[in-house]
Amino acid sequence: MSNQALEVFMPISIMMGIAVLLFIGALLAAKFLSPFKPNKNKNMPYECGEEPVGTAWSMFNVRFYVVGLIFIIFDVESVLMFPVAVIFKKMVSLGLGSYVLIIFLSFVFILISGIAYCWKKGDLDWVKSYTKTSIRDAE
Amino acid sequence: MENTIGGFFLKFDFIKNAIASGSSAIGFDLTMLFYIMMFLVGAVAITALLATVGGLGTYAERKISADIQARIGPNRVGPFGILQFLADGIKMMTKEDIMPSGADKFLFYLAPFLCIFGVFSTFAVIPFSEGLQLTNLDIGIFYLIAIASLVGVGIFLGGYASNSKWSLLGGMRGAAQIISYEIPVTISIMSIVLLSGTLSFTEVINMQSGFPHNWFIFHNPFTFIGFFVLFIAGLAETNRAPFDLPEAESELVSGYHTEYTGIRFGLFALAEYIEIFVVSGVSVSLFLGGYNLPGHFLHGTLGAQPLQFAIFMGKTFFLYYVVIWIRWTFPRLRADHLMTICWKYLTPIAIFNLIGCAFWMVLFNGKSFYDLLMH
Amino acid sequence: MYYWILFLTSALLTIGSSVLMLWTKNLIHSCIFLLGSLIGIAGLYLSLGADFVAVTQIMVYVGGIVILMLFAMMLTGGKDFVSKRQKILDLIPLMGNKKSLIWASLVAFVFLLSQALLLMKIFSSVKVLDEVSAYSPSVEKIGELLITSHELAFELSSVLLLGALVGAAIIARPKKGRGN
Amino acid sequence: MAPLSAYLSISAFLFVTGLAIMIYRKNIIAILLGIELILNSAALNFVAYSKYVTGDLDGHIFSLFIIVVAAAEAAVGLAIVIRFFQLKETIHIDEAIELRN
Repeated sequence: MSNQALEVFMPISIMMGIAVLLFIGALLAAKFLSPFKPNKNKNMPYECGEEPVGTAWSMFNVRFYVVGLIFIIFDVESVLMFPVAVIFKKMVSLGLGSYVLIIFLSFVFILISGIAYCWKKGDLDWVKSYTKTSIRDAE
Repeated sequence: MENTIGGFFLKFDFIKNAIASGSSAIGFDLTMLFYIMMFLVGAVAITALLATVGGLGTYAERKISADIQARIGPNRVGPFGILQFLADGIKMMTKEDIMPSGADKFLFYLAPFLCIFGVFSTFAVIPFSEGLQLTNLDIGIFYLIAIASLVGVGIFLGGYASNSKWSLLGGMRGAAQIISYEIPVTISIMSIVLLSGTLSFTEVINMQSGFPHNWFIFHNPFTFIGFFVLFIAGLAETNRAPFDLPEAESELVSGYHTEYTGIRFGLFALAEYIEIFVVSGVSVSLFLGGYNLPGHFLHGTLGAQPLQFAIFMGKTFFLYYVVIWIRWTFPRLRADHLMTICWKYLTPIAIFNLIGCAFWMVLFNGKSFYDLLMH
Repeated sequence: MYYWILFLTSALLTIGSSVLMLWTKNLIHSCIFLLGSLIGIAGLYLSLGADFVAVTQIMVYVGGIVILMLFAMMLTGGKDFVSKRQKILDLIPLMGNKKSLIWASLVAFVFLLSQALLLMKIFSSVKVLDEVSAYSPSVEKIGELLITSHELAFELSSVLLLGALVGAAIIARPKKGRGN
Repeated sequence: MAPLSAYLSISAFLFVTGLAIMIYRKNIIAILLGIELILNSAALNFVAYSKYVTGDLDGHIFSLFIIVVAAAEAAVGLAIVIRFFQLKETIHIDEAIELRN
């Protein structure tokens, strides 16, 4: 068998399977044990006892997107940094420490300059910055 | 295959001989069957452990909070109320499962599933003891970070599918918070990877051979800060107080699981309590020496397994206690402060730690602070 | 044995989710089926022995891109995404009537056939290895490749990401004076 | 092991589905979803070829960079979609006709 060693991943599949089974089992058990008597008032989305007005969706602020954007850039960069971090120790023991340090630091430095830009422009602020700039513009 | 739970037990001669004689008696190789059996037994054992941990987590939470607030807490079911979690579980099973009108049925079912799935999948790599680690992947740490991010999707969908304004706000906040705090967690873990040169949990643990001065938390000043960054950010990833903005009772009713009742709410709660365990376990494994007995005492023997398991659980439950303690002591943060802490404090500190660790590796050849002091 | 289970489940998940993604009318469901498809592709990577790429796929897509897409959907319309099913011809924006559609598909067929005949030679000259190498952990090798022969791409990708971050932040940022 | 052609057919199927989604849907975000599928089918091909034909890890590296580019593409593309929605109040692709004629 050429794929003998691939089986180290088998426990992951088994744990995933157990999660699926647990979920289905819990839902089935609850289905048999619990009552089911829906009515209109019970099924109404909770809005502190009032009748719900309109759809649930409301306009969200674009800052949610900006947070997601910065996150995804960091995420991808960390993915690329992990393999280099793994061989860092080996390279140091081979005497190539400064070479790999320079590569690593230049990569991190570009990452930092990105976050520094966003910080300066106020993308990292959750509330204040936009109103601040607009007040300054109005003056 | 040597790196799995089955491989660990096959190192002992009497098990090996038993399998060899069994194989010759039956006529085909039983080794593979033994591996699969060990995987199944281990997985079921860990699942049972997790259900207990999740249940006892709720009990401990109520008991400790009662202690902090000078109350008695649950004391009716069983001695000291310790069977309270069973009663809670049965109650959740027998409650009606309400689906709000206008809800997205498919996603409403899928959301708790994604949370449970993401949390349970991490346990394939968490090392409880030398033997009781289902598989020691070469990319175990990376896998754990990746698969845990499914929880964010689950929380977002839970908020979206409910067709309720509170839920949607809570879900959006929850997803934003989880993805933000994943950055400091990832970068803190990366500084440990830098020092240890591996992504496998077992090797990281074996480098911290038991005595506290060998632990990575005391390796150098940067890792000492890194541990707290990891712990605080991990706490925020579990959506618990003081970072429980997504489910803030006083502003969002109950956040993304406002509309969830019965067993599906129970699954969300179970996922949350198990996730605390995951965060504590990862912090213990990476920074606090993991399951190691002092000085590799009895390393690699069968008799050491219960001891190692006890040590790991002891350290993990200590951190679990700290998490609950923090929840009932600190007030909730404001939404903008939450993001400020993440992006303006924790992330820059984590990057600083990473650079510091890189320089430490090159300048001191990866020796720990203690080694430099002694020699 | 395990290889076949992994391969078949992943392939089924990938193909099934991508079909459902095309079929469903709801955009958010479509995004969730994309999630299933991506996880299936991660399983296929794993079955090919590319463990690091598989985990990267889960980390970047599941944790990042899918959540980003869900955010963008919430920012641009929420529940209005359930679209009506259209007639087949309306779906093809450039070919409004039947005649042009038939001619275009004929031309496309002939073009594809000639292409296939040309490319067949190249594809048949590709030699598949006799003995496929067994799975072995790939992180360290990928790390070595990243800082040796692919070092320029490694550094340039960080510049690309910086550009994407700055550009997207500028585009998405609310304009000054327009209150929120 | 499954033959190389099995992986190639899955990848071709993904490519066609992604293309069909790009044609079928008029929503810009749905089109971006289709692009993700297409990029993934390319990355799958790279890994399959590196396993079956070359036997080294260059295909893995290439897939990694495809994922990196896909992330950057999604980030910028979605930012453009959001800006477009702020201007037009819709994300229907047929509304983007400023440059026509």
